[in-house]
Amino acid sequence: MPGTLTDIINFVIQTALALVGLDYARVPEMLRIGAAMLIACAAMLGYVAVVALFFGWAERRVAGRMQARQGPNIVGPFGLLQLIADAVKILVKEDIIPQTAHRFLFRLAPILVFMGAFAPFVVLPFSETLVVSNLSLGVYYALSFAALEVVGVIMAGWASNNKWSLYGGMRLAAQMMSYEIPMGLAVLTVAVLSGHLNLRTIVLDQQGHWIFSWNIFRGFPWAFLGMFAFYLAGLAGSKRTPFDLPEAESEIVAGYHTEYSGMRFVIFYLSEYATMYVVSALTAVLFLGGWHAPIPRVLAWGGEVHWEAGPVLSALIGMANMIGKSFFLMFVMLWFRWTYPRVRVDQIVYLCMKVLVPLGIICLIGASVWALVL
Amino acid sequence: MEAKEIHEILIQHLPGCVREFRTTTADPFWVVESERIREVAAFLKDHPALQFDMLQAVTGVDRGECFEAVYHLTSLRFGHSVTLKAVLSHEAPSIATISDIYPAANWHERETYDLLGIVFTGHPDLRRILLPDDWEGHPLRKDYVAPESYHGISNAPD
Amino acid sequence: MSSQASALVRYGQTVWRAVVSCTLGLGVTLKHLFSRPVTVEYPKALPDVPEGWRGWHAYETDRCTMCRLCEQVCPVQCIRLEVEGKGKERKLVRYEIHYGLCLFCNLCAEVCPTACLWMTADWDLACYRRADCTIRFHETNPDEQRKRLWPGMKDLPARAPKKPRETAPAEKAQNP
Amino acid sequence: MVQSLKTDEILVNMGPQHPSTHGVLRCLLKTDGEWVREVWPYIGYLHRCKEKIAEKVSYIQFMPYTDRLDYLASANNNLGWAMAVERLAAIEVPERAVWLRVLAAELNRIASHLLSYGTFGMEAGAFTPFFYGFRERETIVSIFDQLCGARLTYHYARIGGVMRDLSPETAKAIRRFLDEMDRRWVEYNTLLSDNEIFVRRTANVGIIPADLAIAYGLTGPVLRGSGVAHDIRKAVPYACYPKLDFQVCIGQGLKGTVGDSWDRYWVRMLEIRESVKICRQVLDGLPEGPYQTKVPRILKVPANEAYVRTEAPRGELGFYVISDGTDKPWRCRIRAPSFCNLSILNRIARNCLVADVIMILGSIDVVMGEVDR
Repeated sequence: MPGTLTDIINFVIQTALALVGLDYARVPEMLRIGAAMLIACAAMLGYVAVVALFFGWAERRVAGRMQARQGPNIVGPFGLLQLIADAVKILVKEDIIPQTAHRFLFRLAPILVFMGAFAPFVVLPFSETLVVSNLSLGVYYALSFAALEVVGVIMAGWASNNKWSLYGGMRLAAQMMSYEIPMGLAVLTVAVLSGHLNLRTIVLDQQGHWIFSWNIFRGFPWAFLGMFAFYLAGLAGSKRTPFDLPEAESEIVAGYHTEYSGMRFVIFYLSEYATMYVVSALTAVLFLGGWHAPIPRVLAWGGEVHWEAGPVLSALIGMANMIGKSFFLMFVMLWFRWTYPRVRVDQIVYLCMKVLVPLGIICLIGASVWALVL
Repeated sequence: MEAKEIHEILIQHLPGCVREFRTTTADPFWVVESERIREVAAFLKDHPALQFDMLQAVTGVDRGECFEAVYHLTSLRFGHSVTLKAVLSHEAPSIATISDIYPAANWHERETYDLLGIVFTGHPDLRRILLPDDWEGHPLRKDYVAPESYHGISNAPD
Repeated sequence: MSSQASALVRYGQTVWRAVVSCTLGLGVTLKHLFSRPVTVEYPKALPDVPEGWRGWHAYETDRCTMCRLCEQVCPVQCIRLEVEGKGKERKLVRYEIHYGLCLFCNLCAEVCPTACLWMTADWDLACYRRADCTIRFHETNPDEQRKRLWPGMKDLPARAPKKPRETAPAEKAQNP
Repeated sequence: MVQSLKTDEILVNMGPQHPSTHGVLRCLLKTDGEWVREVWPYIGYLHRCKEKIAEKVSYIQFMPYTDRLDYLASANNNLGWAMAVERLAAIEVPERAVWLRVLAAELNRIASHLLSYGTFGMEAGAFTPFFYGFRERETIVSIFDQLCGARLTYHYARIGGVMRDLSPETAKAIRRFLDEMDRRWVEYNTLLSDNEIFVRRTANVGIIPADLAIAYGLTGPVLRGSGVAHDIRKAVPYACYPKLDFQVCIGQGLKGTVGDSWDRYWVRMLEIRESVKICRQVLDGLPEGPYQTKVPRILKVPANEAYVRTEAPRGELGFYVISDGTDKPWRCRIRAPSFCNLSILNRIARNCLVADVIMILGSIDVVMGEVDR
């Protein structure tokens, strides 16, 4: 049974090569894995771009409707091509680097930020089989790469040589570092419940009866509360309202990307949506049963049907479930953004240290006891 | 309280302060000795029957031969108001500040200085407020002539 | 101890209030998500401009007595009027309004004794060049000049019918 | 190691181009990290010499200029100027015109407060209230369309009356709007006023004690937010306000301390309701009769002087006009409420966070057109 996306790609390459009469097995293994990984990553990159484009559109559309206005609706059906038009526009924009900026770091920062946002996609499972790399420490990997984003943002804030940018960078540093604690605690709640750090295994564990086998109900109420802690912390980590202090446009103009324009700005923009997706997908994987459908037996043979039974169909259904859950959670993020005001810089730390961390600890203890007893 | 009663209190407690009390205009006003404006202001603010606690505006008027500094005071408690005027010379208009008695006067005095060139002695921060620091002249004076250009920007109408 | 307990209660109340108020707020935006937008899709749909809008002027040369009241009353001197000849021979050679300066205050229309100048419901006044802002009413076709100002616009909204204002304010006003 | 780190206060320019300085206001902040130690407002970027213009144009011609003082409350400015000139020239205004002016002023007050609601929400980081506020404001603006033919610079009041009579359709539109406003008002509060995040951002921020507010000459919702029930409409009744029943709303410290940003905000919200009430009463009690009185085309005002106070949405709008017998004022001083209200910024926005400065500025609700004149 092929385990991961790379295996599938390998399989596809092998078949393709066999058709033209080449033996794939004679290619060195490192090269084989490398090629497969590269292709998988390219696919993921494409996916990130599509998600960002789609949500760039959805954000404006949802915002428009929530604010009693239209939103983009001219370019393409329902304005769906608006983002493409915007992308074209932004690609031909002048790329400005301020004269007093640190040119090297200024250029490097968006790349680092995007790396931090993109890296977790490697371990995000879409279905039982569709995952780029099935790391046994998947959660740990995903969380730790978020730290890279902090470095990039501080770099962007400092290298811009703009006081507002510096504020943005510093705010983000404080915010993201403090929110990794409740995030980690919430993840631990799940880890204790399922006993794994491998995202695929965590999802497989949630297989079963309707939604009640999902983690949020399995360790009720601990994982349930843990999910809120995780989601809120993730919201803060992805700099979304009400935690969008680093780019609070009413206070510090645009925060760390005040000075960025053109393509470099797009990279920040992409990474924001990428991070949002990562947080949503992780929430879905950890708490909401990953690729399992909420109604089992009828439609949800997604995860439960074996590879041999219907590999393509099962993968597709699993993927639909997974993407549906993630997109719903992302929609909630948009919903929050267009509803709430922004919290203040001291309140964000208050919320983290005095609300989410205790909550996380309680959840962790509760889940541990729960896991021991049962 | 009626203007007349206020006037009586004023001349009773601060003899020689009021140069003129005019009631023929729509709003009556007092012309006070410009050297004693601080005394009058402090008295009006603190007198228990008057309690003029709010300064609404400090205005400068260019009368041609002289300048006038006009103070509008009101009492939130009693609801009465007064208008004080101080006559200043046209050559070197200057009057003591009341911005320590009424903090509200701070910006008003700066504006009056900015637009009319009345100097408020003792003002903590007497700079231009509306016009740029390097602006020449005081536009609200009647003999003011607008400059042709400012820093190379033409001032001519379209 | 009791102060700590009350602090804890206050903390709990705050968290609860936050959760409740934030949830209620979500309801408001969700309701709007499924309700109709109120905006108009300009330029596909044009705004509904009521009669009596203070837009571009309309001017009837024939009825003008060249009294220059409009020129005098204009706060920004955006109306330029030139008359040649004297007495019965007077002839209007120039009547211009500079819309770059115009305040659209309606004073000129109100003061006009023959009601030959009034403001119409035309609202699209943007133009590219400053020279275009001046409409020369003495020329044969001021409407053409206006249309030049908005080249991208295909169909201008229907111009208000050319008619004198119902009554001049001076006539309408009655002494109490 | 912490001691060896070099720390320094930095000076940051907030403005003149900044998303939340309400126009072209420049604030120089002295910050210590996120803490703001000192704020110096610099004004004058929008200075258009209104007072000088007033001396150059006639009384009638200055009316459209007053539209552009507080451009969010043109009708209130018109009212103030018309009253000042009428007082100087002793012109009797028909009763209907007085009521119509009040109607326009109160509608404009609602519009102005709605905009303030929206921008204040926006400064707190919530975008949606801005659009909701603008949606209702748009209705008012459309009503003004019908009433006087303009959407921003109304120039509705004329010396000796108003420009146009109220048509029955417009009256109906106003009533419809007032009913809708009652419904929306509740929604606004659910969305913003009661939101705990918003409350936390504004309560106990930028507290102005009552005595300080009076000393700095603050007026309007800023003064009333500090718990001082002072409203020119009640204190020095003018126009038809004595005949109307409404309340002076004051800040009570419901969410924090009396005089904090939330109180100022809340006073505005309550005033929207009071203004709705006033508008209804005006529509019900609108007297019949002419809406204009005949005023000479060249209005020569005898030598006189008057200081006329009106309650604009941002506070006491005073016109101190000195006439000299010609058709142009000798001197016109405009006591702009925002100008006075802004002068306290340096005093209250100390030792708070950068985000608080924004909220304080928003709660003072300045309009730069009026500050700079």
